[in-house]
Amino acid sequence: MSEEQFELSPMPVEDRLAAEALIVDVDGFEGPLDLLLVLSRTQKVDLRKISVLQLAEQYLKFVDKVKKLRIELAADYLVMAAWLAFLKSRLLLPPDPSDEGPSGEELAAHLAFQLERLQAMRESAARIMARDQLGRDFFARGIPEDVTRVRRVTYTATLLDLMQAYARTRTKDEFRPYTMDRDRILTLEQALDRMRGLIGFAGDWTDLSSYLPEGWEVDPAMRRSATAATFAASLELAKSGAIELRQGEVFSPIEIRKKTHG
Amino acid sequence: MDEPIEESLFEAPPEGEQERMVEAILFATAEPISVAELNARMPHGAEAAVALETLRKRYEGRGVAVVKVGDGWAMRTAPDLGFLMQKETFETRKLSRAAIETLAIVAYHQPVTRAEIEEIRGVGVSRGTVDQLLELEWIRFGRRRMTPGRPVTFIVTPGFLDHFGLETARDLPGLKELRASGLLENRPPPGGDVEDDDGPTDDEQTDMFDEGDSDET
Amino acid sequence: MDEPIEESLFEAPPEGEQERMVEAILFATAEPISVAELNARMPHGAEAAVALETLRKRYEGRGVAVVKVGDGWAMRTAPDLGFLMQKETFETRKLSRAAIETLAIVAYHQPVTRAEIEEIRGVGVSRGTVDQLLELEWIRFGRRRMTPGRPVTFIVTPGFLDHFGLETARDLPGLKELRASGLLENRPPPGGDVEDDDGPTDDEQTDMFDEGDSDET
Repeated sequence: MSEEQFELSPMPVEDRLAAEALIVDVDGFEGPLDLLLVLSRTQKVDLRKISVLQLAEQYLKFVDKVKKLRIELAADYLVMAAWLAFLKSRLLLPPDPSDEGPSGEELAAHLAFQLERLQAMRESAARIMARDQLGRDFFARGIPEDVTRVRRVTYTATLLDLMQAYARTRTKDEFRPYTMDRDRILTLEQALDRMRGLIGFAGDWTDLSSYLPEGWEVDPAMRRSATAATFAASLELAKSGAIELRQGEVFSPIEIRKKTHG
Repeated sequence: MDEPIEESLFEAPPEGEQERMVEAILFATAEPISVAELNARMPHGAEAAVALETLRKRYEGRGVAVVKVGDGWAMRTAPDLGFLMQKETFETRKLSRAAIETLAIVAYHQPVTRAEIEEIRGVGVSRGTVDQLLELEWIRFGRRRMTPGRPVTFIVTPGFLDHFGLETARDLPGLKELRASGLLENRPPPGGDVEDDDGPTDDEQTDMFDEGDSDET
Repeated sequence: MDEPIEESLFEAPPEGEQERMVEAILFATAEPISVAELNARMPHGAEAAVALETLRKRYEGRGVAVVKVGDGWAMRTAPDLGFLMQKETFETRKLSRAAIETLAIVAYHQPVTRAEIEEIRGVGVSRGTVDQLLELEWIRFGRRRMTPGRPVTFIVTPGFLDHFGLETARDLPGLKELRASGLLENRPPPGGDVEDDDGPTDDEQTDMFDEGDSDET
């Protein structure tokens, strides 16, 4: 059935057996490229000097043979067969100057490159796996000692935290309902009143957000209002020379402190 | 791979090689290993005991040591380097609300008993909170109160003053100032209020601070 | 325990001591450990890199060796003594041919997308194959490719280097020859295909390869 093939590349017995085994093994191939690589070995030349035309013919014959044996071939094998048939015609026919696509030689060169690359990766994989391996040829420490993690925590609090905490405990009874009763908008006047009283204790740079009134920090809407009002109030106070403002960079916390005179 | 073993049927490996072998085995084994077991693993004719002794000497004064553990031998980090097996991480955290409130009450009311702190806060004060403040060395024990039960009192420490940039606890703004500043809402508590009883008046408070100060000297 | 660390703010420990310390830390740890981490664990002022070099020389020809793995350092038994360790050997799951080839492709072509792996192998890469390699921690996700679809890329890990005794990915067998022969180039099929878009240019790839190493710091 494959006399033609024999004419093309006379095969010794073992190669013929191998070719027959190919058919039986068709599911064992990892796709058309893998099959092409196996077929190319029958050419017994360096992959760089491979005849793609010959390879295309080998592949097409193989596919024919498999079809005759009524073995179902996966679609990608058939796609490759169609493509190789196209390539074969390109390689055989003289180039058509009106044709814009890549030439047969270019396509063939790329296929050869793909085969060579796949082969190179297979060899590299084998070389990697042949290396000495951890846990097989060389070993890590059998009794690793645990590293204990010592966590050192520093606690911080500012004077303002302290005062607010005290105020919170001293005003607990009346304080909560007081803020709850309030409208959820903090006015500039309210913020200004509050800041004027507090600023006396702000000798150091303090984050503006710590001046938000108690109970306004959590609810986003209230927090927004309080932040805006407090910020506006701090601008007022800066304008009147009572405080200084600073901000390290865009979007970083705004800090204020009492302006020292003299 | 089998070769060295087969060879060894005829000749034991040189001593230097035996020492390397013991070294590799001790390093890689998960448990201390006995001399008998070492011999069993090494090529025929090897004498693990001898190699072991050379190896032990070689590691004397090094960062690891060959030590006997029960019937077996193992390699261990030199005891004086144990501190290297720690990884320190530093974290800065805000004091918890309970802790900062307790601290504030001690600062404003010192010397103050735990019962008084609880009364002012209106909730119990956990042992952990007090311990944390003691550990931070922001509060310490003051004199015992001369009342039934002789409860201990707490006062703030020089470390506290230092952290908060205060010269004395008296520099803390008083209630009046807090009120004026809006931190303390100036609204008289509704009639016959508990707080008047358990909190000292401003005057009382000043007295207490004096006491606190003299305590610390 | 704090003392050695505090003292060291003024003076680094003598070189011999530093070597002992590096020895102890490397001995105690199964995973490779970076110079930065060594320095962090050692007293202030110590220079692990210098001590490492002395230590590496000291262990030359011994049963265990100081080896470089990516940006880390580790101690490993000498490969020629593997035969003594049969007891320690545990059977690694047999990798499929697809997995081994995929691993090699990631190693030599990293960072590489799944589409590129499939293009090289000429077949689809199953999810299980990639998962197996991820699970072994031999490959991991790299940066996304800045091409349409922003596909993820795969790169090999320090664990891969450690397992196969490679200092860096540049030490992969035959890497130079493969590069020289152009087999690691991403060569688009003639006729301008879609694949043009998701393949990196050669320059990018080479950069990323080198960067991959420094990435591991």
